[in-house]
Amino acid sequence: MRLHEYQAKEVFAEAGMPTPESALAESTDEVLDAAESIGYPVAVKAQVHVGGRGKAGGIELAESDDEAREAADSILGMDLKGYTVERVLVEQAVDFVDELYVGVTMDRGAGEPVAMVSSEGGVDIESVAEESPEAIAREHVDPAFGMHHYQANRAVYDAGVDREVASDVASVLTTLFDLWEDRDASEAEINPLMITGDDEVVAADAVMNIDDDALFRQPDLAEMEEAAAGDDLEAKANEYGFDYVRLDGNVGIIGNGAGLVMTTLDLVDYYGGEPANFLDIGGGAKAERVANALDMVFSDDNVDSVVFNLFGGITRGDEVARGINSAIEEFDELPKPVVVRLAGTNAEEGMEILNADALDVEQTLEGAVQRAVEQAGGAQ
Amino acid sequence: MRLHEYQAKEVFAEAGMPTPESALAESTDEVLDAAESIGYPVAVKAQVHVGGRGKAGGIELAESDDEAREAADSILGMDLKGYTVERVLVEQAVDFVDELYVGVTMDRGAGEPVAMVSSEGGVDIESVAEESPEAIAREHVDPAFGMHHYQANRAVYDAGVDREVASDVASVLTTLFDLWEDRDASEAEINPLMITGDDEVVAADAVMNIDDDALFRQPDLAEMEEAAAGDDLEAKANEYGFDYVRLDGNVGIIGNGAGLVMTTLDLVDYYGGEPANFLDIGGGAKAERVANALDMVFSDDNVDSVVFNLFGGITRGDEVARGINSAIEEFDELPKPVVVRLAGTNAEEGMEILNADALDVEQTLEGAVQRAVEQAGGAQ
Amino acid sequence: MSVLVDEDTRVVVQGITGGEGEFHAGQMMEYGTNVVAGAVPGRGGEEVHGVPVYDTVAGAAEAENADASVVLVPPAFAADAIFEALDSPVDLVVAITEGIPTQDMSRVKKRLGETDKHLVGPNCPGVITPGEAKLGILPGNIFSSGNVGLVSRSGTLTYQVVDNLTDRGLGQTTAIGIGGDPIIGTDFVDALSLFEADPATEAVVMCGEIGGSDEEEAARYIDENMDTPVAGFIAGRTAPAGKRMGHAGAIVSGSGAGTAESKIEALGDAGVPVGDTPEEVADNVEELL
Amino acid sequence: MSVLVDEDTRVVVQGITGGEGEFHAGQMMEYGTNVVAGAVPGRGGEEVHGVPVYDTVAGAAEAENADASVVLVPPAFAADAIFEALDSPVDLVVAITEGIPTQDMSRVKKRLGETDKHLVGPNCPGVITPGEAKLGILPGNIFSSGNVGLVSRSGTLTYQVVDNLTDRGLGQTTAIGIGGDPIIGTDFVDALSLFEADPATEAVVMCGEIGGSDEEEAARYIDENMDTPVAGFIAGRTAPAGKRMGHAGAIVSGSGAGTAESKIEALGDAGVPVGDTPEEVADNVEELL
Repeated sequence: MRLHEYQAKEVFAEAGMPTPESALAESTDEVLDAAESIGYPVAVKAQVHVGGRGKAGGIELAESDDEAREAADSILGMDLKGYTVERVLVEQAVDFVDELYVGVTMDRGAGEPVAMVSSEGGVDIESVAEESPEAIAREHVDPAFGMHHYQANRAVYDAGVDREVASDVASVLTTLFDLWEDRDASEAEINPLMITGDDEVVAADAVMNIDDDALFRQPDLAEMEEAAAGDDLEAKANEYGFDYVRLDGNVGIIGNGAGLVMTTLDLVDYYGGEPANFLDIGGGAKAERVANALDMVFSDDNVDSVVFNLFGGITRGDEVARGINSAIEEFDELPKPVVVRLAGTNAEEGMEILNADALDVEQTLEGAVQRAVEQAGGAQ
Repeated sequence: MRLHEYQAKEVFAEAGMPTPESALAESTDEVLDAAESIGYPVAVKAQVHVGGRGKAGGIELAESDDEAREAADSILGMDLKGYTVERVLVEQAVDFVDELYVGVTMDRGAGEPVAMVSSEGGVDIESVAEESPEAIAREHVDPAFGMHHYQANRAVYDAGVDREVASDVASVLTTLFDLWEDRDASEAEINPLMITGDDEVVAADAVMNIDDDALFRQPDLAEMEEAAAGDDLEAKANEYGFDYVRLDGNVGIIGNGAGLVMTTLDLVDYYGGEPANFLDIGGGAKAERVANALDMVFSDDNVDSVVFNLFGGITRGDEVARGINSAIEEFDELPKPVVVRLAGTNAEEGMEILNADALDVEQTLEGAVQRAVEQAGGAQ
Repeated sequence: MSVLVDEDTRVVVQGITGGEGEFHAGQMMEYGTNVVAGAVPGRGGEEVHGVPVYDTVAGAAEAENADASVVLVPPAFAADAIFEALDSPVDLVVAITEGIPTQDMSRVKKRLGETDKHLVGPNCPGVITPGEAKLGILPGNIFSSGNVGLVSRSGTLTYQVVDNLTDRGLGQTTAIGIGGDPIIGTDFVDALSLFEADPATEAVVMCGEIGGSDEEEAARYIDENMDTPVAGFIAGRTAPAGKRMGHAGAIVSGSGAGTAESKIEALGDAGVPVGDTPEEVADNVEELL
Repeated sequence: MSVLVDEDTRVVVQGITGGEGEFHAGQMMEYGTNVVAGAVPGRGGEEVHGVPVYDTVAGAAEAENADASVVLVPPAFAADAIFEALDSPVDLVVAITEGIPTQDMSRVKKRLGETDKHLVGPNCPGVITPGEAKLGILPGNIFSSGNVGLVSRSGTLTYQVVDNLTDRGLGQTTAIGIGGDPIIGTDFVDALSLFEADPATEAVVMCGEIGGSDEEEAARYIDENMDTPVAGFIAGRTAPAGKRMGHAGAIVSGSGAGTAESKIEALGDAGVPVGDTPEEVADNVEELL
């Protein structure tokens, strides 16, 4: 779960991180009020989960009421890479002389967190990592000990941060690491961390991604997610408890188990079709879950056909088949053609009892995918 | 630094540990007020750093105003193993069906903390440890990870704690460990942890010893120490910054370095004398520190002679001698005979310039100790 | 022959009194697995499916001489359960639980490195040696005994591939589901080295997926250290960057690390044929044998 | 020959810009120690006594090819400084600082166990190989080169015993002050095993004191593993229970553990003569040689 900038900054500020004065606004009037109370110049920043907001016109600087009104009018309601901007953060504009990058993430390969500092802040850190990896100082952190103070210092000195602000930047990194750990983040970063003319250090942006699996112990952050629900279909998937990812194609895909669903997507592509989504309904195959999954995929206007690929493991194939039959009974008529393939335990028994009037039943995974691609208009 | 029971219970209660309702009282009236507000029966408990308070008459149960007055009158002002009782804790008397022991301490040998639970609470745990060590369940804790939840559970089940209260006792142990860690304790224990008839768990006593070397980061606990300053001479040593321990003998001992001072004590004993104290003045030998040390030892009425044993290391012996000379100039006449022996760097030069009119100067450690024992009245 | 588990493995089921725990303990026993005890704090002294429950894993393992545990406890308590198992006499811990916070697993991984034990999972279907024992939730009936080792990050994909193998009479020595999380105990290299050392395993199927660089490291390991031939499969060729595909670990990073292409190429370079479909994987195994 | 340090040891002084650090760095250099750098965060680029200061220990050790560090920083920062040294190329860390919180040292000890490095101290005078190098605050002039190894928990008591030895012409291979804290890096057994392996050390003096059970373990080690003869001394025979005698570690517990009697008896049983006075220790060494 990714926090919005304004949410991450709230979390940062609570932890004592130096952040610019700011206020959230949902209308032009609110923007003007906020700007007045903060004092010009201010930055007006779109709060949407989109990278490169600045380049896309989602961030504007305002030095007066007129400019603030103009910025508010242009940003609020704008479409930013498919997301409608409903809120902006109005923030004190920081007068900086230098921009740094500080971040903490989980290094999967090492199985432990890594804290990073770079004196090349304010630009895309992934390009820096590719083009001049030596410009990023890294400290791997032992997860049992947490980050030692010397590690924060060492990262800062190794990154060549100016001596005058080194100790403040080390403090920021320590606070960021502690936040990362306390808040179960998968990623936390400040880019840029601005250095002002009088050697103040200010977190001008704030990124925090929270481990979804840890939200149960971060109730206040979990609440932020509800407040920020995005796409309709994704919200629905969340409600149903499905792992769901929307894609651009027209073959809807339902299956059980992440690897098998991914494989089904890959096969749709392999046979010339275009997958419309990833939808994992998980274990078992209760009629209600099957119906919910069908409902989701049918709600996607792009979908022209559906392939339903289930591997019965502990659950027997005949039980799965009965679940599917009773789920499709809830529809008078299926709005889109559905191809079903059952495998695993008692798969043959299951396929025999499937409601072949309402469904296309196929014997093999490859056959089912090919049939669904055909139903969706054939290979592209 | 050892906290008083009432102080430890404050710290416990802040951490959410179940403690009985209680109030501190310094007079009989305060005891009666406290008892009334808590409700009878109450326990009236002397707040002094003495083991076995109960047996020595420092704890009494009161079921009425009369009994409370009687308890207050007998305990307040009493002498408990050399300490005058100035405060009592008036505490709700807990009606218990079982008494457990829980504790956390540092296992020096292992270099890591150990958490302990025993179903044999309410008695001297060190006798339990000697007589039936298997009655104490121990969990060594990795200091990098802290105590895992399973360890608290395992200790509780291994100790044979009743199933009904096991999970609450595990919580108490977890809280105690966290306190031990957060508060830089060297030792934290609850003995007894009382189990009431309706399976409530209550910390009826509370022991916390804080690592003196960590008091700098426990400012609130450090303040408690000042409030509870004990013996006059020990308070003075604290003020002067000396490591000082008062003993029963009549040969005062001043030296530099713990091992060498201990050895001087041992030699006093070896040559038939009785050491009056341990006093380590630490590194260097500035005149002021020497004068303070002499002042301390002279203030002890038991002292009949003093041996001053200094090993000049980096500091040269002649400098040390000058420090001693200028310190004794502050006294018109030394109130008790002082034997000095200097060793180490430039020791001979130093001994030559020592003020031999005011002091006994000896060439060897053994000689100096023997002379001081003689001055104090000879071997006993 | 087999790796990790066989008919002599003595198993403690952690969480045996829970719904999942009880059901799968029964399934394991039905398959012939030597389940000797359960471990659930506060439930010591009870019995489930006729085996005794203990309050602690150490207590269970000591009393019943167990050497493996299966973790079937909810995600909030699962890391602690793994720590407990690692601090008991068992040598193998199979963690089935899905949804353990990644930071918890980071700490578990550190502790694991301080021991000589094996952890399989979490978020995995378990380990099975067909005809001897299964530790986990795999459907035993689709497996058959033979000379192919299998290691996979995914559950149902494993079943699919096994189904294809079994259809052609290609039985398995042992199948290891290593799990779909970003931080896991046994990784591909660990599992491959076990198969390489097992004389009964004459070919290995390795099913990877997008995310991380375990497959790339496996490719290097295969190239440098393995004589046993390996057939590969990689799921997630069509996954967009930045989206988690069901498994917490199945994600191509925003910067493009962890793609299927990279893994397929690395395996190809190591001489591992990578099938485009599960059928093709079975074809490749037939050729390698 | 010697143990731990010699004329080739290349030393970083942590805290070299502080009062103590600067003074003792100078003293070490005057003694002939090869001090090659200092390390103080924020002071990189400066010079002290003509050697360069770096911001980090790793930076100093890499640039100057150092293999040892001496920690002379205040107690609140000392554990972190030791962690830093253990995470740098140096192999030996000598921590002089007194007053490090015990819980900090517990964590340091855990980390130390994860490395192959030596930590001497904290709360110790350091290590000296007479005529070659001293790492710490020992007064170099009282030592003399010879064939007696010395290991001690106490500073000035060490000097006293060395004085007695040197007086009789009994020089030292290396003297190690292991420190008076409850949790230390190198303990008696570690130091004794170094001396046992050193062909130049023909006898060892071991000065223990009350508190803990290190001396008892050393006695067991001597009995079972040492050919080199050992002479002992134990300070604190007259210390009352429950009182800390200067050193944080010098305390007989309320229950009577850690007494001088117990240690003297254990050493005696291991064939180690324990002197009643420092003079007697020197007598015993003369006899053992």
